[in-house]
Amino acid sequence: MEENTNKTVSVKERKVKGRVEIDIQRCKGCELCTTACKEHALALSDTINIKGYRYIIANNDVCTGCVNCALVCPDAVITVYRTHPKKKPVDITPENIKEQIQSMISPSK
Amino acid sequence: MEENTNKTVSVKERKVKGRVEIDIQRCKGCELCTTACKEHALALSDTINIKGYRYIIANNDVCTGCVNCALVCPDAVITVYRTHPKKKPVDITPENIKEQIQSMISPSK
Amino acid sequence: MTETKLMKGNEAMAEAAILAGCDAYFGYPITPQSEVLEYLAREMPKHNRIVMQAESEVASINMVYGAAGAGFRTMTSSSSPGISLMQEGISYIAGAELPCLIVNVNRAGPGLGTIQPGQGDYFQSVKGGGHGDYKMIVLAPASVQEMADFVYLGFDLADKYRNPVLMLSDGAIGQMMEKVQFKSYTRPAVDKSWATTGKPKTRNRNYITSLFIQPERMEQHNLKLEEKFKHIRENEVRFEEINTADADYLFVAYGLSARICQKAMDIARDKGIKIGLLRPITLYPYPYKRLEELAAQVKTMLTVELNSGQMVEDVRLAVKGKVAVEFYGRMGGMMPTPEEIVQHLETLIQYHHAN
Amino acid sequence: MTETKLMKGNEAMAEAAILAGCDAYFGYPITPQSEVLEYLAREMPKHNRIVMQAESEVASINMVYGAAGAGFRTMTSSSSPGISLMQEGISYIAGAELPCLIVNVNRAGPGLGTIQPGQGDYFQSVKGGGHGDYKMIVLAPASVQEMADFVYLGFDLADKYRNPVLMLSDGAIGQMMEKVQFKSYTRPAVDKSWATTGKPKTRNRNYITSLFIQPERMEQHNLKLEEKFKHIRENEVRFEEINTADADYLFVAYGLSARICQKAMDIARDKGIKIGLLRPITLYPYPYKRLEELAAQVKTMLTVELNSGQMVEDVRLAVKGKVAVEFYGRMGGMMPTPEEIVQHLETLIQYHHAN
Amino acid sequence: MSNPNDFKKLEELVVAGFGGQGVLSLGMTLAYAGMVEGKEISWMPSYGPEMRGGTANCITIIAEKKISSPIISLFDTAIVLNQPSIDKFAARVKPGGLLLYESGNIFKPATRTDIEIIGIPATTEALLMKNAKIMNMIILGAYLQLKPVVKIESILEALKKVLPEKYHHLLPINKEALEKGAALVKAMKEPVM
Amino acid sequence: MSNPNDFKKLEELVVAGFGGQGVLSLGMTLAYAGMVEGKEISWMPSYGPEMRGGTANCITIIAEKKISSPIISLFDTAIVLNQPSIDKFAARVKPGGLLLYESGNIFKPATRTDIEIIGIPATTEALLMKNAKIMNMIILGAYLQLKPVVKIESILEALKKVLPEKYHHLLPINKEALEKGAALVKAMKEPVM
Amino acid sequence: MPTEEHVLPDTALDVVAPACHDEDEYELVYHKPHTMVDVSMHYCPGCAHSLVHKLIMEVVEEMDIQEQTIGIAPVGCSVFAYDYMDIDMQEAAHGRACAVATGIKRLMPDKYVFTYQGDGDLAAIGIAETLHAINRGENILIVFMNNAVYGMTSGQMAPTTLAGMHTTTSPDGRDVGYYGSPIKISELMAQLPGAFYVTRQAVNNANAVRRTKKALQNAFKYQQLHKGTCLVEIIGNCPSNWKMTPIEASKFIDEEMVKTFPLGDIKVPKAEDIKTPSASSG
Amino acid sequence: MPTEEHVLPDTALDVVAPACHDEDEYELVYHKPHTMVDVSMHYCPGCAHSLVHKLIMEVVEEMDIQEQTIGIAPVGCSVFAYDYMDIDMQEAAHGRACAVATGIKRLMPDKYVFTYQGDGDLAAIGIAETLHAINRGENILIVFMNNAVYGMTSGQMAPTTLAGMHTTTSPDGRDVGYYGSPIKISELMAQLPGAFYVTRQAVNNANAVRRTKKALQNAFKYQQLHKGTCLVEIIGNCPSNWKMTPIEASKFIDEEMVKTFPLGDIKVPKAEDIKTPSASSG
Ligand SMILES: Cc1ncc(C[n+]2csc(CCOP(=O)(O)OP(=O)(O)O)c2C)c(N)n1
Ligand SMILES: Cc1ncc(C[n+]2csc(CCOP(=O)(O)OP(=O)(O)O)c2C)c(N)n1
Ligand code: SF4
Ligand code: SF4
Ligand code: SF4
Ligand code: SF4
Ligand code: SF4
Ligand code: SF4
Ligand SMILES: [Mg+2]
Ligand SMILES: [Mg+2]
Repeated sequence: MEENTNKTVSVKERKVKGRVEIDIQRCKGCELCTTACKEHALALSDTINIKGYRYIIANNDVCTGCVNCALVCPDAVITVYRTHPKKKPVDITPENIKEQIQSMISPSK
Repeated sequence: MEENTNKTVSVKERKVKGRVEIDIQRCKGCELCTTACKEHALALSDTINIKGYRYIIANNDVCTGCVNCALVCPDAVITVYRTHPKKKPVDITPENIKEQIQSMISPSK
Repeated sequence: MTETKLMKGNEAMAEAAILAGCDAYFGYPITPQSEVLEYLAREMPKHNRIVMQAESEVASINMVYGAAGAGFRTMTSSSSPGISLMQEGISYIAGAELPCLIVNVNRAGPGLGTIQPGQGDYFQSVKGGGHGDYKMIVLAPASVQEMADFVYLGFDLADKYRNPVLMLSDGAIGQMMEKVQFKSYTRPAVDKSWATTGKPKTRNRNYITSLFIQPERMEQHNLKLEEKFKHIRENEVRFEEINTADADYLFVAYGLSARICQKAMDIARDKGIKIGLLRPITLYPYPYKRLEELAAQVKTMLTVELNSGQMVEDVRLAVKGKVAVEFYGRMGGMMPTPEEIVQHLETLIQYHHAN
Repeated sequence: MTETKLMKGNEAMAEAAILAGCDAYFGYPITPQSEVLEYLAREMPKHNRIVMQAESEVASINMVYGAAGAGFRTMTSSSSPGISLMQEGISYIAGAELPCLIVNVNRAGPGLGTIQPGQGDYFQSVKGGGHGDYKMIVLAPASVQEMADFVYLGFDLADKYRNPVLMLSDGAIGQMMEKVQFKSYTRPAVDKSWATTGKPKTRNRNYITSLFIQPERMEQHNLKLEEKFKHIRENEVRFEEINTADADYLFVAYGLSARICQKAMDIARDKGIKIGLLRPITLYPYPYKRLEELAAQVKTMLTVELNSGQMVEDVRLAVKGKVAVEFYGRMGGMMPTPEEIVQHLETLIQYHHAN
Repeated sequence: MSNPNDFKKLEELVVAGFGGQGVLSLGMTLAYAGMVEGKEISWMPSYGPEMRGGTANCITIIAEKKISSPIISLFDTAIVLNQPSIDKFAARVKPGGLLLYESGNIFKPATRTDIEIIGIPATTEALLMKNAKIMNMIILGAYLQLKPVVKIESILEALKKVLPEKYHHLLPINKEALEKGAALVKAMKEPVM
Repeated sequence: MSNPNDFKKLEELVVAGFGGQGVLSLGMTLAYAGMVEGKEISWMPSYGPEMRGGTANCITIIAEKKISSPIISLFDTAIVLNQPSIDKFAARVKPGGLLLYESGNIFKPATRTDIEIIGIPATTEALLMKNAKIMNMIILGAYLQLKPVVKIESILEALKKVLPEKYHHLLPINKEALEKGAALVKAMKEPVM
Repeated sequence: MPTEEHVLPDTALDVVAPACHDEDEYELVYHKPHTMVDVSMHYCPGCAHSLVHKLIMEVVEEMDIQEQTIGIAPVGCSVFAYDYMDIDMQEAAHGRACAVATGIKRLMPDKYVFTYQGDGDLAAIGIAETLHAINRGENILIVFMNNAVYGMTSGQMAPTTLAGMHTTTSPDGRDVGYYGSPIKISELMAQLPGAFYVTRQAVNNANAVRRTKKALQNAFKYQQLHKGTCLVEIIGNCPSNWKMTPIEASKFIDEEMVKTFPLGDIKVPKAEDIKTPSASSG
Repeated sequence: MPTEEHVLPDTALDVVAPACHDEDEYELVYHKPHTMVDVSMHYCPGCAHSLVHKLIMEVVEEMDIQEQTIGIAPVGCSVFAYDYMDIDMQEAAHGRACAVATGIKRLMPDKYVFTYQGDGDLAAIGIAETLHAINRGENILIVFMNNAVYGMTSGQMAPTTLAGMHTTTSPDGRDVGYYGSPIKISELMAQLPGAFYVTRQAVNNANAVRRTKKALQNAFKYQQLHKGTCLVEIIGNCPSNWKMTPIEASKFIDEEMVKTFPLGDIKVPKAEDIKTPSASSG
């Protein structure tokens, strides 16, 4: 087995804040993200979306932007933002960024 | 690899004589038997059989009845006899034996 | 009286297989007939019969070959792409004269197509999808009851002629529920002394093969098969006629499309159009003779199929130009409605009148 | 002038494939056409083309699918049992509209049969051995020269219609040697922008599929295919006529049996019987129209095939009962001699006179 | 259009909704009940690539005479449990026919005036009865109140067949649901047939 | 029977014997020679399950006109190199035709009187020339002496094509063999055609 | 099995994350890859297929090889993969994806070719094409989604169904005496010299997802170097046919599936093997 | 490799040897088994097929199971096996012998069922049926004649053709970069739990013949005990397609073939495994 080489950073040390956006019409309510979120930032709604699924709503106040939820979301409906990124973006011009991000932002908002 | 458990008996100790019969019309002259015979009892004929193959002739004077030739003969055309067999036949009635042997003896003789 | 049950066509077929004494079923899942394997996986072990999910349809049909060659009542079922994979095996089975029952729950093709019902495998079934000269007896059920009944019939015909029998159904008949009764059935005694069950001293060895390397012997074998097929053509033609006695027009349709035509016929007759229906039950052998007779009586024949026009060729072969043979079909899993068939019929009548 | 060579039919076909710019050949050995793979295994690498011995015919045809789907000129060849194994793949290729050339060097069946020549795969080739509604263009060479020529033609037609083309030859034409010339050939430009070569930013993704899960879309796809087949029927019928101008009788035969009939025709004409020969070159599309015309002229048609009577159904469909269509065939790798055909013809003439 | 002679003796019904709403079992229960009464029946599900969401429907025909086509395009009754289905089937109800829908799931009911259109809040009622699964039985009860094509007793008999033994303890709540459906309709109007 | 007009211009020949006796290459050499002379040709081998012993044969046709059937049942000439083949083909020589056989391998030649029957001890001669493989070329030489359907030069030209470069040093012995065959016949009689 | 931990994403995930210019202090750190088509997928809630589609497309995006990549969809629930992956794709007949891939790759040796196959597709009907492609060392990636059932046809037994596991065709649980043991495809295929890299992963928690992505990255990289066949087996759930919630299914993988199918690398190249590209024929 | 030695036959060979009554002092010690049909075989001189046919039939004769044994012939040079073995047989489609055997054995679990297959048949077109039959642990014997070529179709490359070996379809020698390495069927199949006994033998000298016979005896015995699949691979020559004399071919096996295909047992049961019969379902 390959060893997990990710460095673990405890919540206390962390100075970053996170924010997630859910494309609620495409969420299927599988709840895999809720299990993945150690901050308990995610929960199922009481109402259903157009496909008849209860969808996920986020409490962004506690979100650390760890992306675990997004990683495990099968339907790729979670977009994650974070303050103080570890890395600066490279090779991307200010012009094309706009569109790219636009297209990333879910149509629901 | 499985070990070969056959006991090797040297020619000197042996007090047995052998005799082989070749079904010459079915011999294909592949010569595998000649290589197998350590007594050089077998050789290819100069003439061909009905199928156009040179066939094997045996010098039974030197044959020990070791059956090696018969074992390697692909076409099962060699029958081997030997004096002082190691084992007595069992479970075979004198009545049926006759036919069986008849059928074994090659039609060529 | 036997109990009446409400069952899916596929389940009725599976249950009938058990009652018909099917010794072994080999199959591979495929929509819309996976219920057969599932049903038998539950039920066959209770009867100490063999049910085996094979690794593929190629394996299934060759397992059938083995078990049928050993003298057992053997069956497989699949749907279109899976049946295509069996073509080599079917040709071998026919060549080696092994009795068995093969069921095709036809879906729409070509290729992966879709899983909705279709009748696009008619040619494959009756003309020979595999190589060489051979024929299967092809039974086309049009109801859940027939899905059951034709299992008995299929096995019996297979045994009688030492020939594979194909039941050509479709996704709708396989999936729909109707009432069904399972008749009491006694398996006819058949001689299977040719089977490879182990050679006792009292007989020569049996072998199952379709190989005859010398052309002279191969031709003898071919002629023997043709003799058998001729016998089948003379004795096993089956069809149903409805309202043909006074018919001016004739629907020719089998399976699901025959059911739809029946409804279309009711509607048309209400409108005063004297139309009848001939439903071939055996697609091979085909009711050529009866259709030729009817050609003398009716003005137009309309063949309705869930394909681009396949059986219509057999209808045309039957009538030899004596009467117009028209075709109406839908494809891709789409169903013609009785109303649209009637409309097409009315247009045709007008057209043929105008001429 | 191009050099004349003496070659086996199978080798001429392989050489023509190279000259026709065949990018890839995938195949599995089988008698009587293993020479194709062997020839190409020697020659293709010299031209930096791909030749690949697959693990089976099932793999071959699906490798063809992949390469053809990527836009390459792709080919496979086999003989009867191997072609049966390809039926699912062929149906997929037709469904996904991929151009490719498939060669069947027909041997006698059914089953393992024998390796001698036969024409028992006619139905499989023209009616559809695979499932669903599809058609291949089927070319039937009758000489070594045509074994070569039809490779170019086959590839071109495949590209033109985005459809598989089958060349239906037989063991005799594949194994015999005749003179052959390889014409100079320029590959027509064809649009293959649909191929999966990697999606540049400038276009939408391409995908190759035969799956249309919604019946509505599947039916649209079926109708599109039917439109294409109609176009093919209208434009690609090919046949050869010999001595039909004054004919009272007509042989209908293709491939090897047409060659034998040609000799029989010479003999019969020497005896004063005015007989002609119609040799279908495309078995699909079939020369129905021309045969229907000839039905008005001749007294009897005699179809000669190396099977139990397959193409004869198409002849009957063509003439619609206007003239008697008789059949003479041999099977199992046996060949009718010209003399026995003439004798059969004379009997028929007598019989039809008597009536 | 079907033979007018059979009209009284023939009910051609479609049930449509999301997979999981009990669409198929509603039709099947009705079919079983028809069988219990010795009628002719045919039940034809639509089936898609398995295990996917999306809509499901089944055509159920109950008749006195042998049924010809199990596939039909016009219906005496359409029971629809979601919006996509009402969009699809409202137009295919025969003039004078019945469109029965689950009003909790459907926001835009049909606008035809030549058919009877009735909405039942079955989902809400089912939740009130603390069993979301019996929504379909409430609808069935309502339907039978509107068109008594089979007797309620036959439905109960049918349920015994449809439900595996181990679920027979659920029979009473199913009965209740059927009655609830009937009551809801009665509160609205008298049956049409 | 073939068209009498073509008779002089058409030679229909079968060569038959054990696999390994050079049956196919005899016919093929002749076919190549025909091509060298611009004639029409067809060469059709019989083929069996590969790699087995048993008999082989090929039908070779050389003609001025396009050849119709490559498969024929009656022959102008049959060249037979073993007993099973003479049994099979003797009856299929056209009246007036030629049956040429290798006399070392055949004990019971045919008894027909309406054809020319000639035996050549080609095997023995080949052994005398110390190359058993050229037996077939001796036969070919004899045949061409009897029926000069192609010129010896064409055969030599053909051999250059049939034999791979690396065997071209064998051309002289092949030529010798052809001449030996011709000489054997000449010693017996004059050519028939 | 390491369980899910609270970790920062590893750098691999950051490559495509640009600064978020309309929200001053936040930056985009995770989004659906642009190499996916902007539609909702048909898979059941929580199905592993969708997740793995996403991972493959992330790698394709990050390696910037969208223009050079050709995928092959199987027959199985992922038959519609080409509706979601925004690359050129072919839909292969059931089980034949590796033969189709061979046809493509041999003619375009410098393109990236991968098959995506289920366990019925790859291990039952398609085992011959799979085994022979690997034995030839076809320079392709085989993504093997092992969910231990036939998903699409509604839950029949697969060659990888666990001993005793209930399916519609093994109603009393898979009887290994009758049907044999589940086939360990990765271990078996790793025996073949043509297999260059073989690993078994899962996607039932965030770290498993990270490792699977890494495996896919490796595989694409090795393909670039013309190294032979890479086989990435992924133990994925099929909640619908396992008759579990997605969360239960994730647990089932950790508790049951891994006993038969232990996760981890099965065949890894030596360091010197991945330094230089191989000839492109292999 | 032990070479051929001058040894007396082992007792196994004596079981059917009756006294020779018409020659007083001589006794019959070796003869063609009576379970073979009294005809000449079509095989080329020195072909290994004929020899292995003989060995199988010797075992059948000695175990006195002629009445209970059903053989399956493949498509390949041994397609005519049923012309020579005097038992009930079926001729299977190319590659499908193991599926056919499954059909027979499942219905007659107490009969002895064996397939006889060449390397093209078993390892190329039939690998799926072979692998799955073994994985199911079908209680059959698979006799696998590996002669490294397609004999019947005249010498094309097989999956087992040695690296660099010339065949009609690998005219410059098998290029492992293009076609992969020869598949070691026995080693591969031995991985499957369903394989009970797997051994690779040869028949190119008398002792090798003795060992092969022993292996076949073992396999039939295990089948009697319902133990699962036995696979006996035999490296056999094909002098015709190897373009060698039979004697050269025998040498080629010792000198070349065994490098790729080492002889010996690959999977042997433990002593306790063969004491009691297993349930007949497996
Ligand atoms: C030749 C053929 N046989 C059978 C089928 C039916 N079929 C479709 S998908 C499938 C199996 C799917 O299982 P798997 O490969 O494990 O994929 P999953 O759906 O589990 O992802 C089968 C048997 C088919 N389409 N074609
Ligand atoms: C479906 C099919 N494909 C191909 C063939 C042709 N064929 C006959 S035998 C054979 C291979 C024989 O090789 P092998 O199995 O190694 O047996 P051997 O002759 O070497 O003993 C092939 C390809 C066939 N009969 N059927
Ligand atoms: S994992 Fe994705 S689809 Fe599932 S509940 Fe969370 S956001 Fe919705
Ligand atoms: S990014 Fe991390 S903390 Fe934020 S919602 Fe997702 S899992 Fe929870
Ligand atoms: S039995 Fe032994 S000694 Fe006698 S001929 Fe045979 S090999 Fe030689
Ligand atoms: S081994 Fe047998 S066939 Fe070969 S030469 Fe000796 S006796 Fe003849
Ligand atoms: S059936 Fe299983 S594999 Fe298929 S989409 Fe649903 S969860 Fe996924
Ligand atoms: S070709 Fe090879 S395998 Fe076949 S019979 Fe001859 S030597 Fe044996
Ligand atoms: Mg699966
Ligand atoms: Mg071999």
